[in-house]
Amino acid sequence: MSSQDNAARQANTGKTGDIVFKTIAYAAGILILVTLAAVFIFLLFRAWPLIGGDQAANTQTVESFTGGKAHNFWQYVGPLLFGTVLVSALSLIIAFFISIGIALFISHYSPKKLAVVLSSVVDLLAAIPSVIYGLWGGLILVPAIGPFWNWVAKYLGWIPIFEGPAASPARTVATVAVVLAVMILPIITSVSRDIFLQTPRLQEEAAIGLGATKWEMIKLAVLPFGKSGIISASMLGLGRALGETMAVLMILSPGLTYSFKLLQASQNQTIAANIAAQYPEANELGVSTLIGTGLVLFVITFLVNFIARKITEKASA
Amino acid sequence: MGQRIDVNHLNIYYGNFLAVEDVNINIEPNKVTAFIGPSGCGKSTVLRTLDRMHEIIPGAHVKGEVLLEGKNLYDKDVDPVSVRRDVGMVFQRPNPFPTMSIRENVLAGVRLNNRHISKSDADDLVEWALKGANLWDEVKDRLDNPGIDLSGGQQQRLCIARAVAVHPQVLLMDEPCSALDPISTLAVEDLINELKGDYTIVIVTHNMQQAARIADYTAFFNLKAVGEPGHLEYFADTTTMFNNPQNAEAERYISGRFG
Amino acid sequence: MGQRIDVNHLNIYYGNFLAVEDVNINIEPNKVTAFIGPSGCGKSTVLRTLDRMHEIIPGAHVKGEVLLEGKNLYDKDVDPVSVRRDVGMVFQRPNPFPTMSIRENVLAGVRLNNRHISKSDADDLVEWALKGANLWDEVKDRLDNPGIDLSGGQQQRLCIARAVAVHPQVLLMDEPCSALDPISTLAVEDLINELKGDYTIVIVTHNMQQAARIADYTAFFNLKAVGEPGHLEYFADTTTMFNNPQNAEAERYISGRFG
Amino acid sequence: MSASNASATVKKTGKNLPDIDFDKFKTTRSYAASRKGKDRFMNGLIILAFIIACIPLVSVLWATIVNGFKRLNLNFLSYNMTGVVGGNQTPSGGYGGVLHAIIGTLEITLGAMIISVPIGLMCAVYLVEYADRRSKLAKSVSLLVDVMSGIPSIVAGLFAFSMFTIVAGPGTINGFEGSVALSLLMIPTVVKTSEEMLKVVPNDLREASYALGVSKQRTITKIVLRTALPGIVSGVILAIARVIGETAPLLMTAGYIASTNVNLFSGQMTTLPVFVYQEYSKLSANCPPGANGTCVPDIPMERSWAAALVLILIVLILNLIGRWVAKVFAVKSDR
Amino acid sequence: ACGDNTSASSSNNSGSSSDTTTTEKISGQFSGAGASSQQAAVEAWIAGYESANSDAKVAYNPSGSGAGVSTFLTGATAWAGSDKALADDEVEQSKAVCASGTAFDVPVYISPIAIVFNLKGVSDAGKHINLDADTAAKIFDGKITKWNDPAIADQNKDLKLPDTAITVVHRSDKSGTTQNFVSYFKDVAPDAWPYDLSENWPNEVGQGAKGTSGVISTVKQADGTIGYADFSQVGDLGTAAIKVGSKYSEISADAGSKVIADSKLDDSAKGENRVVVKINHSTEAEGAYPIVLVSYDIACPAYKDANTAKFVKSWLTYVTSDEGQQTAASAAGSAPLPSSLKDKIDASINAIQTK
Ligand SMILES: Nc1ncnc2c1ncn2[C@@H]1O[C@H](COP(=O)(O)OP(=O)(O)OP(=O)(O)O)[C@@H](O)[C@H]1O
Ligand SMILES: Nc1ncnc2c1ncn2[C@@H]1O[C@H](COP(=O)(O)OP(=O)(O)OP(=O)(O)O)[C@@H](O)[C@H]1O
Ligand SMILES: [Mg+2]
Ligand SMILES: [Mg+2]
Ligand SMILES: O=P([O-])([O-])[O-]
Repeated sequence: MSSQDNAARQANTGKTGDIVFKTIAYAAGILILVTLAAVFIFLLFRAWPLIGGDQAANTQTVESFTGGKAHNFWQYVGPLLFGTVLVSALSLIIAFFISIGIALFISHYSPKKLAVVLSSVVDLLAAIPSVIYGLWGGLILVPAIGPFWNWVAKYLGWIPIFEGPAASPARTVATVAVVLAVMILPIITSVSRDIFLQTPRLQEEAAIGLGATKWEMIKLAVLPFGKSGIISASMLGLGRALGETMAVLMILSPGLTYSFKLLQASQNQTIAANIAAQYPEANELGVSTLIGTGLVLFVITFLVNFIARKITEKASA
Repeated sequence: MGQRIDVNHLNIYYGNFLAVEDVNINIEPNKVTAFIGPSGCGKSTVLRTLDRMHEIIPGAHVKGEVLLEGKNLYDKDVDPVSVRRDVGMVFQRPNPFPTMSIRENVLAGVRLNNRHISKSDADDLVEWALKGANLWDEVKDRLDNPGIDLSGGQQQRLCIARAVAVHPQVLLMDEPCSALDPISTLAVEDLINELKGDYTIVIVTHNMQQAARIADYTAFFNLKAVGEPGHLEYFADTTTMFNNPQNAEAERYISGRFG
Repeated sequence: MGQRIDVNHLNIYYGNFLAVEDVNINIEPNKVTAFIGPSGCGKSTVLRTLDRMHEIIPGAHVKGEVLLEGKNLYDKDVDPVSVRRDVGMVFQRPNPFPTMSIRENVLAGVRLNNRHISKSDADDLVEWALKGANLWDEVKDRLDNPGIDLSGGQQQRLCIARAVAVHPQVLLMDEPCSALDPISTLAVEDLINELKGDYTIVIVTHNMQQAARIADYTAFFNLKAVGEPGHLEYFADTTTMFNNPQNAEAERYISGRFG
Repeated sequence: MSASNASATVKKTGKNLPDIDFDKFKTTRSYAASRKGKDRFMNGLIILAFIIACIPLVSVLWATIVNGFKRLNLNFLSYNMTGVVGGNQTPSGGYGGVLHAIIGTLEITLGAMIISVPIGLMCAVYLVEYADRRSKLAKSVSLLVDVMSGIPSIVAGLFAFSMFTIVAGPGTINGFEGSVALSLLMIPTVVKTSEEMLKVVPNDLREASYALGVSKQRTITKIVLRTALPGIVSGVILAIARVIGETAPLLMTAGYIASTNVNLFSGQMTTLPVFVYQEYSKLSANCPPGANGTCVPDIPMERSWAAALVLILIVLILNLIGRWVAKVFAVKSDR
Repeated sequence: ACGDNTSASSSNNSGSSSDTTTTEKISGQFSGAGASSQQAAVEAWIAGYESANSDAKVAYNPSGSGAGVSTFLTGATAWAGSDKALADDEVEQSKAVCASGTAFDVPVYISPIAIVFNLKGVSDAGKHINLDADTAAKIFDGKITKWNDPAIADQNKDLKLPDTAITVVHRSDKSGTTQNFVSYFKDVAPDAWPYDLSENWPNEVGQGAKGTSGVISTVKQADGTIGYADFSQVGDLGTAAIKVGSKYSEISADAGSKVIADSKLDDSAKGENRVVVKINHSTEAEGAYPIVLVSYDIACPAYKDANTAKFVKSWLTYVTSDEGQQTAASAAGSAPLPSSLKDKIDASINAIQTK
C-alpha cells in the first residue's frame, strides 16, 4: 500500500491548472465589465453629436422624425420612454401570475409524464422568435382580440385606462402588452419552474408532515425557496419586454404621447421599435439621435435591474 | 388520547420496485413502538406510509390497509392533509424552514391550523415546545434568528419542537436522534416518555439501546437479500424482543449488539 | 505510516464569531483519537481545521498552528490541496457524487486527481474499499448503478469506501456512523481498527460506547455557555477518560451516559 | 379529538413548562374547510393559468403550422431565392426557398454560441466558485450581467455594426458581425442560467471532492460542472433559443441576400428570421396580367410562414438534442 | 453552389441580344442597398441580369433608402436605391467615395401609389370610389370622419355609403411612399394640407403601421379603413380613382407613367448628370394618375475599381432598358419609364468611366 501512497503524494496537485482556470474565470468576469463599458462608451460616442454637435441640425432632425411635434432630444425621447415602460410593465403584470401558476403546475401539480411534455412545450415557446410573434400578433391576434377590447371599453370604460372607443383594428398598447406577455411568459415560467423543482424535498416534507395542504406546502417551502429565482426570472422577462423590437414594430400603431389610453391607437411607442422603424431611413444625425434614445433605454434597463437587484438583496438578507 | 394503528397486508412500491412486502402490525395507542432492522430494510418506508408521506415521492404507492382507530387512511374519502395533522413526523435529517426564524419554525404547523393566535399564547407554545425538545436554553435569546443557523443537532431538536407544537395524536420519528449528542438524545427520550401518555409514538432507530430504553413494543424488519423487498420479521413487546426473542433472525441481529 | 498531529493554540472563527477557543492537542500517529462533547461545542469545526476543510466556508479562518509531522499546515507555502490528499475525511451526511456510479464514486479520489490506474487495479481497489466499508456484498452486482440510489446507510458506507480508497495518512471522520445501523457500524469500527495500523484516525462521535470501543485517546470538548466559544475541556487516553476522568465536567458528561 | 385534556398531563414535568391549552390552537371545522377550499381554489387558479396561457400558445403554433405547411416541402428547403421573380414558378418547380437562410442561421448562431458559451460559463464559474460575494468586482459583474440581459437586441445590433465599422471598415456587413451582436444577447442568459445551476449544486459535493485532495479546478470541472451539466445545457439551449430568432440586430449586421453564402466572415448572410420579416414586408408578389396559373400572388406571405415554421422546427430539434443530452447525462440527486 | 436555382429567365422577354452582353464580360460579386419599394423589381432585374452575365453575382439589401444612401456613401456598395433624390450635402459627401466627380441619380422605378380602403358593401363588392385631391387630403387629415360625409357622397352618387367612421391608416416609419403621397396633397390641395413635406406622417390621425405590408394588413383588418400603398400591393382592396382635370382617373401602371411623361426635370438639383424628376401632380393629361413614387438608382461617375464601374454601367443600362423596365413591370407592376426621359438617362449612364 505504501508504494501507492507515494504515488498519491507525488501526483501533481493541479496547482498550475488551478491558477490558469482561476485566471480565465476572473478574465471572463472582467470581460463582462469591459463589454458593457464598450457598449456604453460606443453609444455615448455615437450619440455625442446630440450634445456636442450643431444644435440647429439636431432640432431639425428631431423635427423631421416627429413632423415638428418635438424640437429637442428630450421632448422626443420622453414619450418613447414612457411608452416603453408602460408596455413592458403591463406585459409583466399580465405574465407574472400566469407564469408562476404554470411553473407550479409543471413542478408540483401535473403528473410527471405530463410535466415533461409541458416543460418541453414551454421551452419551445420560449424559443419562438419575436418575428413570429409579430406575424401572429399582427395578423391573427389583432382581429381576434378586437371584440374583447370593445367589451372592455364598454363595461370598464369608466376606468380611465380603458377609455373607449377601442381602436379598430386593435393595434394598441393593450394588444401589444398581451403579445409581449405571451412572449415573456415562457421565460419566466421556465426559469421559475427550474427553481421550483430544486426545492429541497426535505423542506417540502417538513411542510407536508405538519399537515399542510399542497398550496400551504408551496407557500411554506417552494415559494420562499424560489423567491430570488422568481424575481430574477421576472427580470429576465422584463428585460426581454423592454428591449422587444419586432413584435411591437409589427403590431403597434405608434404615437408620441404620454397617454394611458391602452385601448386607443397611436398613443405610445417603444424606444426599441422606434429605432427599428426609423433607422432604415435615417441619415447620419438621425442615427445619432436614435442611438441617443438607445442609450436612454440602456440607462433605464440599468436602473430597473439595479432596483430589482436591491429588492432581491433585501429579500434574501 | 393517542390512537391505535393497525396495518394489514401492506405492500409498498417505489414505481415498480416492491420495497416492503406484506407488513401486518398493530400499533398500540399511548405506547412507544420502535422499528429496528438493518439499513435498507424499509423502516423509513413503512413509517412514512403511516401518515401517507410517501405519496409525495412520485411513483410511490401502497397496497393494503393502514387503519387509524379502525379508519383506513387509504380510503378514497380520506384527506391526506387531515391525516398528517393528526400524525406528526420528525425526519432523519433536520429540515427547519430556512426562511423562518426559530420562533416561526416552531409555530409553522400551528399557524396552518389557526391563523389567529395571540402573541402570548404563541410565546407560551414556543417555550413549551422548545423546552420539551431541550433547546430552550440554547436559543431563548435568539428566537428571531434563522433556524437554519443552528448546528445540526440543534436543528433536529428544533424540528422535534416544531412537530410536537401541533400536538398530534400520533408521532412518527425517523431516527430523530441520529444527529444528536447523548444529552440532547436523553432529553428527547424523556420527552418521548412524557408524550406517550397522550400520543401514540412510532420511532425508527438504529440504536437498540434506545429502543430497549423507550419502546414498549419493538418491530424488527429484515431483508432476505439485497434487491429483495424488506418485510416485518418479528414483532414483540420490547422485553421479549431483547431478552427472549422467539425469532432466530431477530436474535442474531440483536446479539450483534454492543455497548 | 500514519502521521502525528500537534495542534497549538488554535482559535477558529466563522467571520467574527469565535467558534472554538485555544485548542491544544497532540494526536498520536497510528492511534484512534475520538472527539466527544455536546452538540454545538465545535467538534466538527476542529476536525475540519485538521485538513483545512473549513477554508471553503467563506469567512472561516483560524489562528494558531496545526503541525502535521512537525510541519504547520497553515504555513504560507503549504498547498491545502496536498494537505487534503494526505488527510482524508468522511462527513456527517453521506455525500456520494450524484453523477457517478458506485464504482466511480469509490475511484473518484484517484480519478479526479488525474492519476491513471489500470482496469484491474481499479477493480481491486474498488473491491478492497467496498469490502472494508462492508458494502461489497450489497452492491457488487450493481457497481455501475448510481451511488445516489442507495439507502442512507449504504450511501455513508460508500463515502467511507471512497475516502479510504485514496490511502490517506490521516483519516478524519465526522460522525461517520450516525446514519448507520449496528451491523454496518460494527463493520466500520472493525475497519477503523484495521486501518489504524497504517493511518492516524480522528473520529467525532456522539456515541460514547463507540468512543470507548475504538479510541485510544478521547478528547472532550465543551461549551461554557451558549454563544460562548467551545473549547477542549479534557484530553486523556480512553481508559482514563471513561473509567477515571480527572475532570469534573467530563465526568458529569460521561456519567450521563446510557446503554 | 383528544387534545383538550392534554394540558393537564403535559404540564406535570419538572421542566417548568408553561401551561398550554392546546384548544386555543385547534383548528375549527370551518377553518379547515376554508383551508381546503383555498387549496382547491389555488389548484383551480393554477390550472386556469395554464389554460389561459395555452390559448395564445396553441394559437401561435397552430397559425404557424397551418400557414407554414402549405409551402414547406423539399423544394423549399433545398433552394435559395436566386432567380425567383415575382410570383412566378422557378424552373425547379418551386417558388424559392430558405436553404441560404437555414445555413446563415446555423452559422451565425453557432458563431454566437462559440463566443458566448465559454465566456458566459466561465463568468458564472467566477461568480459562484471564485468571487467573494461581497467584493466590489463580484457585485458589479453580477449586476452588470443583469443589466446586460436588458440590452435591447437592436442596440446590440448597433453596437456590432459600429464596432465592425471601426475595425473592418465602414459599411462592413457579414455573418460574423451578426454573431457578435447575438453573443452580446446570449452571454447574460448563459451566465444567469449557469449561475443558478451552479448554485444549486450541493456544497456537500464540493466538500467531498476537496476532502479527497482534489484541486479546485478539478473539483469545479469534474464535479460541479458535471453535476450542473444538464441544467447548463438546458440554459444554453434557452439562450440559443432566445437569439436564434433575433431579427432587428441581424437586419443591420448580417444583412440580406438572396443567394447562399457559406462564408461567415465575408459577405451578407440571410437568416431565417430576417427572411421571415423580408417576405412579410413584401406581402404579395405581382402576377402580370398574362401570367399563367402557376403564378402565386400570395407567395411571399406563404414563404414567410413556411420559413417561420422551419425556424420553429429548428428550435424544436435543438431542444430535443438538448433534452437528449440532459437525459443521457442526467444527474440524480436526492435533493 | 448548393442548390442555387438556375436563374429563371424572365418569361416573356428572352431577347438575348440585348446590349448588356455585347462588349465585355462582367464577373464578380456586386452589391447594392436601399429602397425597399424597389425590392421586387430589383429581384427580377438581378435574375435577368445574371442570366445574361452568368459570372456576375449581384445582391441587393432592401434596408431602406436612408441606410442605402449612407452605405453607398461609405463605399461599401456599388450603387444605392433611393426613393428620393440625393440631398445637396450627400452629393458633396460622395466626393469621398467616387473616384472622381460626384454621385448622380437616375430614375429606375416608377410606381403609382394607390389610395386603398376597406368598406363593407363597397370594397368587398369590388367597387371603387372617386375622390378629388381636396377630399382625400381632408380625409387623411381627419377633417372628414364618416364615410357618408357629403364631400365623399357627392362624388360617388352611385354608391350607398354607410355611416361608418373612417380610420386612416398611414405609414409609421419614415417612408418615400409617404413623402410622394403627401407631396400630391401639398401641390394640388395646399389649403387642405397644411403640413411641411416630410417622409414622416405629419398628423395624429388614425393608425400608423410599419411598412407597406403593415398598412395593407391593417386596412384589411377592419371595416372603414383607408390608407395608401404601392399599387403592386393592393390585392383585392378597394382603390380610389383620383380626379384629374374633370375626370376621375383609375389607377394603373400606364396611368402612372403618363404623369411622369408630363413632368419636367428638377433643374435645381446640384451636380453633374443628375436626372431628378419634378412630378407634375397637377397634370391634366388624359388618363394620367397623378400620385406616383419615383425611385432612383444612385451611382458614381467613376469608381476606384474599374470592374465595379463596368458593372454599374452595364447594370444601369440593363435596368433602364426597355427589357429591364418590362421585367420590372411584370414582376412588380411598376410603370415603365417614359421615353421622354430615356435620352437624359442614357447620357448620364454613359458618362460612367470604365477605364
Ligand atoms: N425514493 C426512493 N426511490 C426508490 N427506492 C427507494 C427510495 N427510497 C428508498 N428506496 C429503497 O427502498 C428500500 C428501503 O429503503 P428505506 O430508506 O426505507 O430503508 P431504511 O430501513 O430506512 O434504511 P436506513 O436505515 O438506511 O435509513 C431500499 O432498498 C431503498 O433503496
Ligand atoms: N458555517 C457556519 N457558520 C457560522 N457558524 C457556524 C457554522 N458552522 C457551525 N457554526 C457554529 O459553530 C459552533 C460549533 O459548531 P459545530 O458544528 O462544530 O458543532 P458540533 O460540536 O459538531 O455539533 P454537532 O454535534 O451538532 O454536529 C456552533 O455554535 C455553530 O452554531
Ligand atoms: Mg431510513
Ligand atoms: Mg458536528
Ligand atoms: O419604400 P418606402 O419604405 O420608403 O416606402
